[in-house]
Amino acid sequence: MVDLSVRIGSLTMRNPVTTGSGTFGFGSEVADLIDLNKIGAVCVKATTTHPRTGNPAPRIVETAGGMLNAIGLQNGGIENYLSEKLPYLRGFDCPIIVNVPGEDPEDFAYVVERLTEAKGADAIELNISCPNVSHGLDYATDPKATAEVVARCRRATTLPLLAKLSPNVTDIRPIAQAAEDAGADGLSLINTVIGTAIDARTRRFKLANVTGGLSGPSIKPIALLHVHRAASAVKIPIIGMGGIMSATDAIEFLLAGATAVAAGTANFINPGVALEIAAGIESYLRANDFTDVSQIIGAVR
Amino acid sequence: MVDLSVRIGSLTMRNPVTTGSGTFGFGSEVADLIDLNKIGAVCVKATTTHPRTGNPAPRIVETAGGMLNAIGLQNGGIENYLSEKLPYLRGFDCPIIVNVPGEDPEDFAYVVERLTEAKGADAIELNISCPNVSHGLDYATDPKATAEVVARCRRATTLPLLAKLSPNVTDIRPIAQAAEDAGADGLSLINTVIGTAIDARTRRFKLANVTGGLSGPSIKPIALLHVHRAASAVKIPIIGMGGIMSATDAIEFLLAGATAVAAGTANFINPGVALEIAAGIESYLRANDFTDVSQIIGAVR
Amino acid sequence: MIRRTIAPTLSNTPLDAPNHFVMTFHAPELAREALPGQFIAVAAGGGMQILRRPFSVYSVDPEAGWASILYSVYGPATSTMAKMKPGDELDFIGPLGGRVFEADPDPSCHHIMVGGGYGVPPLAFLCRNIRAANPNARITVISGGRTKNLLVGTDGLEEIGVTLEPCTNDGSCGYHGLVTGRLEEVLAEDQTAHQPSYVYTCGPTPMMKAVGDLSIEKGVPCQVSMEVFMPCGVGICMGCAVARHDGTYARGCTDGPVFPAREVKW
Amino acid sequence: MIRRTIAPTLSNTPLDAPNHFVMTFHAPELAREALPGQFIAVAAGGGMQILRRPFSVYSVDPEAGWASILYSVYGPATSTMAKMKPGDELDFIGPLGGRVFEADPDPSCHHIMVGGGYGVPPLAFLCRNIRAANPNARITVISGGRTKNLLVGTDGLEEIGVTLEPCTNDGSCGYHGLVTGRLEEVLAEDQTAHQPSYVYTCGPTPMMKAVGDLSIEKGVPCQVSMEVFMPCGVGICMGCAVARHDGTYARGCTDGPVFPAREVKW
Ligand SMILES: Cc1cc2nc3c(=O)[nH]c(=O)nc-3n(C[C@H](O)[C@H](O)[C@H](O)COP(=O)(O)OP(=O)(O)OC[C@H]3O[C@@H](n4cnc5c(N)ncnc54)[C@H](O)[C@@H]3O)c2cc1C
Ligand SMILES: Cc1cc2nc3c(=O)[nH]c(=O)nc-3n(C[C@H](O)[C@H](O)[C@H](O)COP(=O)(O)OP(=O)(O)OC[C@H]3O[C@@H](n4cnc5c(N)ncnc54)[C@H](O)[C@@H]3O)c2cc1C
Ligand SMILES: Cc1cc2nc3c(=O)[nH]c(=O)nc-3n(C[C@H](O)[C@H](O)[C@H](O)COP(=O)(O)O)c2cc1C
Ligand SMILES: Cc1cc2nc3c(=O)[nH]c(=O)nc-3n(C[C@H](O)[C@H](O)[C@H](O)COP(=O)(O)O)c2cc1C
Ligand code: FES
Ligand code: FES
Repeated sequence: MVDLSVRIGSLTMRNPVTTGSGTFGFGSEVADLIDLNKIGAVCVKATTTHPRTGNPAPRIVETAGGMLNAIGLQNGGIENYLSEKLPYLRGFDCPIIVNVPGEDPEDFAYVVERLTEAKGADAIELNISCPNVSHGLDYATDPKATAEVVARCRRATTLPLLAKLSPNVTDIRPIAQAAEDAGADGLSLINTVIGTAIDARTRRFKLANVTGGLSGPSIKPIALLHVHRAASAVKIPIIGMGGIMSATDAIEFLLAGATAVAAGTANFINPGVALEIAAGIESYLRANDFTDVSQIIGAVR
Repeated sequence: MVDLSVRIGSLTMRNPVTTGSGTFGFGSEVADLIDLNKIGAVCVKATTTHPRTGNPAPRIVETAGGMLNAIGLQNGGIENYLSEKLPYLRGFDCPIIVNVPGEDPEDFAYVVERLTEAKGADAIELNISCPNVSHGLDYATDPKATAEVVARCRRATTLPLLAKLSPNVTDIRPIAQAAEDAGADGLSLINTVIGTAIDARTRRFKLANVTGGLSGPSIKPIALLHVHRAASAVKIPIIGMGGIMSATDAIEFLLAGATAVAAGTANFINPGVALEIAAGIESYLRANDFTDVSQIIGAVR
Repeated sequence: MIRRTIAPTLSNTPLDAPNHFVMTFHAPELAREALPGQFIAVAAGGGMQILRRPFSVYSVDPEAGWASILYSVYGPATSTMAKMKPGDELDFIGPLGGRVFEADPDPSCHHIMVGGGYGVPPLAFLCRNIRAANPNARITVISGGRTKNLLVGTDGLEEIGVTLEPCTNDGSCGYHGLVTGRLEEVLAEDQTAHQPSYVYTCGPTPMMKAVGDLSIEKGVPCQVSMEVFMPCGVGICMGCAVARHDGTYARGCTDGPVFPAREVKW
Repeated sequence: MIRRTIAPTLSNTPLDAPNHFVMTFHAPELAREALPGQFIAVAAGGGMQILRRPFSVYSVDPEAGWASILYSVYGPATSTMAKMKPGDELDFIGPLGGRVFEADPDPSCHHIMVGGGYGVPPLAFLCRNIRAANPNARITVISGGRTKNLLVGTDGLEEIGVTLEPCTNDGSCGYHGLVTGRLEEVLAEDQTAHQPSYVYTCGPTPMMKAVGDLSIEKGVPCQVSMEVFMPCGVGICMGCAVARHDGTYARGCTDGPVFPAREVKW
């Protein structure tokens, strides 16, 4: 028997695989294609105080081994989430992580409080690193601002609190530490890498928003290093993500120091990928005579 | 007739295509495969005060749509360059850009002075952004340190001076401005993106150096944005690079605001690529009724 | 139900139109469940491209258990598909699409399909369904192309009593001009004859906009099948934004791909 | 002269050894200029892999203008190559390699080749060159594999008077054991007979290290063809570092691939 379960604060996941926020909708969309009762956790699309329309189209372009997105946090808002999305998801035996962006610490805290009182989440991921809305990035590029948001939300909830960090920084370690010191129970990283694409034929930017966030296999080397560095700087667990397409990729993140992993862009190609990854991790552990996934976490030499 | 020539300070290039330092050796290695008399400029491998042995192997791994390298500036030193490499290259009608890393401003300045007095370069690129040697990155992650190195080297030479910047920063603009203010005639960007790779089977890092620099098509969206941002922040010309494999890629960099471009990793696949890119830019200009490459520089909307 | 299927292909036949193919594959569930306007998301790899690509369901045979798509070769995915041989596996997710072509239930309605290029296949599927439901329904397909041999997707429709109205830019076949030119005439005839009409369109975006605008102008209801880049096809990426007049964005994949023309802000 | 060539392939023949192929292609300059130990860098794409892959020149026919490589299928490049049909184009750069196998000029020398797997082809090339230069040269090929049908690359050598000494881990053919076991015996025989010997080796790195160490121990000169990852093959990337005892790194591609065993710090 192999023990695949991991803990992020007081959240227990039956296996270390969750989904990247914004890449799995609210689960309902893909319930035909994956058994939500078996997934480690579902991390849902960013949910804000008020509904947001998102950015104009085109919002996504494909790049070599990846894609750029500039969705702009389109979502129905917290009340819509609680009334329309949550009841369906609660029909499944899977923990729910809700991704929460915000305009300022109070805005973050408002959604965190609503989620807490409405029992709308089993863990909350503070999205302080979205590159696609103005000021979205500011928090996770500055240790002080990161600490401010995390500390404010820490006062607003007893739910496990994750800070989602940005790779678009000179050094992720001080930011990871600031989040830990301010009371985060874990970190999620990486969010997308900021980039752009230009159409030589039309001489225009390919995204209406000009810039977007790069995700997919092309960013895996960047993500692995950020995870490894953050893991060396903090004691709290990390959900690693960035280009994970297969169990082998996921194992690399666990070895780098992540306690759990998220499949993001991979869901677009294969919405069942989270369970395939979990099964692949299990086979790997078995084949290498490990009994507990914790034995490979941070085990790279 | 289409005018392909561009200027970087007092350096005139017959076409806007050069090579990424460290990806074209000293030209001699590939002279069978490309006519060095036709290239915009040859940018040679990093050259240091003393010979350097470089990092242990493995130094390179392939990644999705790119590669990580941790060469560690292996080179024979400035005197070896001047006596062994320069005479051969001077046999061709092509400007030479020499890439100069350094341990501290005096170390940079020493090589810059030697190059100047020995007429060993037509332009100098200060490599303040190599991710593969200790402290290599520090300069280009800090505007003050960048300014210090550039200012010191400015006093050491009248040759066109380029500062090669790092993408591993929160915001490239203040660093670009610091280089400009300190007297740089141009900027080269981007150097490689820092990352790592792990072998799930052996549970070891794939590079002996643990971290390496990511290059190739996978980083093009990141590079394009840095070039665009830097171009918006400074008036000096930029040599754009990062994932350029084709003329179309190169045109995207010109549109983003680069005055010239460099092919890096692409040389490993096709050492003749610089001339193919130059020819492709010419066809593009012709097909779109432009008469001068300057008409498309920064022309993206 | 949406399924991921690895389907053996049965045939992959080049059409007279250069670089156009019809691929049939064994997919009994899809053949049973797919509706006109629905599509499948195909993983056909090719270089450094990672995302699936949407293709409309062209025809189905629920009894024999096969379905088909008609595609034209542009980039990596369709180039890979063009090389596939019978027996090779097609990896697809489907049927996809939350809102499909809905035939006007009025038995006296004149169903007018306006299609261009690879937009014709889902309309052909719709024609066959309308005919199956109503042997007397009046159906016209106005299909456009630059020249005669670029008209695709209408095979077998005449045989089931569909009126074909080809339009070519160069006059090499049928009406000489754009589909909207011929559509305007047909709508005028219907109006004169007090014949209720309904327009369904799928094709290049500028064509659909023109068809939608014309229909709105003439007061004829119109459904358009939006062609936007669809990174996931299943509603989870929000990348397929279709702008609505109320300032919000719909998902092209699950809120569409078919929209009332009035709803779309082009 | 190094050239980039788009060569039409002439044949791509599977060997008895599973997943091993010999590919011949039309390349008159390569056939004329290539030396044993030299290689070509092949661009065979496949997924998200961008770099070329090195393959040793196996045999050449300067008159007929063709050359060949022998390869085993592991990853994307070799998988793509395995699918190629005669007439398909092979994109390669070559001939590459700055230091090649140099046959000991002593006519009385016993040339001992020690190879494993796809390391045998360049040694076979060397055998043929030595024989062409000296009809009386004594040549032995000790080649290893796990089992009989994994021994590749020695076709036609017996016919030109090369002594073949196959070694298998399972004893299914020839010597039962590792190549070094048999090499030790052969070197001992030569020593007893006062016969000068020279070892040339190419194969898996642990094998080459063992062969190199044994040769050094026995005082027999040995050339090893290093297998390191070669991102460019032409000397411009410094990625193919081979550690030397003096603490410096040589380039595997242009300072090698063949090195005196004494020079290499394994
Ligand atoms: C709902 C839906 C249904 C679709 N159904 C079909 C279908 O049934 N059959 C079909 O063939 N396609 C269909 N498409 C279009 C198809 O999905 C795309 O063309 C797809 O991108 C092709 O993938 P590729 O990798 O071959 O080309 P890509 O690399 O994706 O290149 C396609 C590119 O070509 C551009 N392009 C489009 N038309 C032309 C043109 N005429 N000439 C040059 N470039 C062009 C596109 O903007 C796109 O950027 C459908 C699209 C949608 C959204
Ligand atoms: C100078 C030189 C000459 C060479 N000549 C030849 C030749 O003549 N014929 C030939 O077949 N190859 C040869 N090689 C090796 C060949 O270049 C590599 O195996 C190449 O990487 C294959 O490319 P790929 O994309 O198919 O596999 P890749 O994706 O590159 O995968 C190859 C991987 O498999 C690993 N590997 C190596 N051996 C095994 C094994 N037995 N089982 C599983 N994995 C393994 C390698 O470490 C490498 O990481 C040569 C290498 C060098 C340096
Ligand atoms: C289309 C898209 C939408 C995303 N939306 C969000 C979001 O709403 N909140 C968030 O924190 N991250 C969002 N992300 C980032 C992912 O959760 C993940 O951090 C990133 O994509 C890297 O993982 P990947 O390479 O596996 O996709 C989004 C990513 C994509 C591709
Ligand atoms: C193997 C290798 C060695 C490099 N060596 C240097 C170097 O010595 N000095 C330097 O400034 N940049 C060096 N670079 C960075 C390139 O010049 C270039 O900035 C980078 O690779 C991005 O361009 P590309 O994606 O086209 O390769 C090196 C890159 C590679 C891949
Ligand atoms: S294509 Fe992803 S939501 Fe529509
Ligand atoms: S392979 Fe690039 S220098 Fe040897």
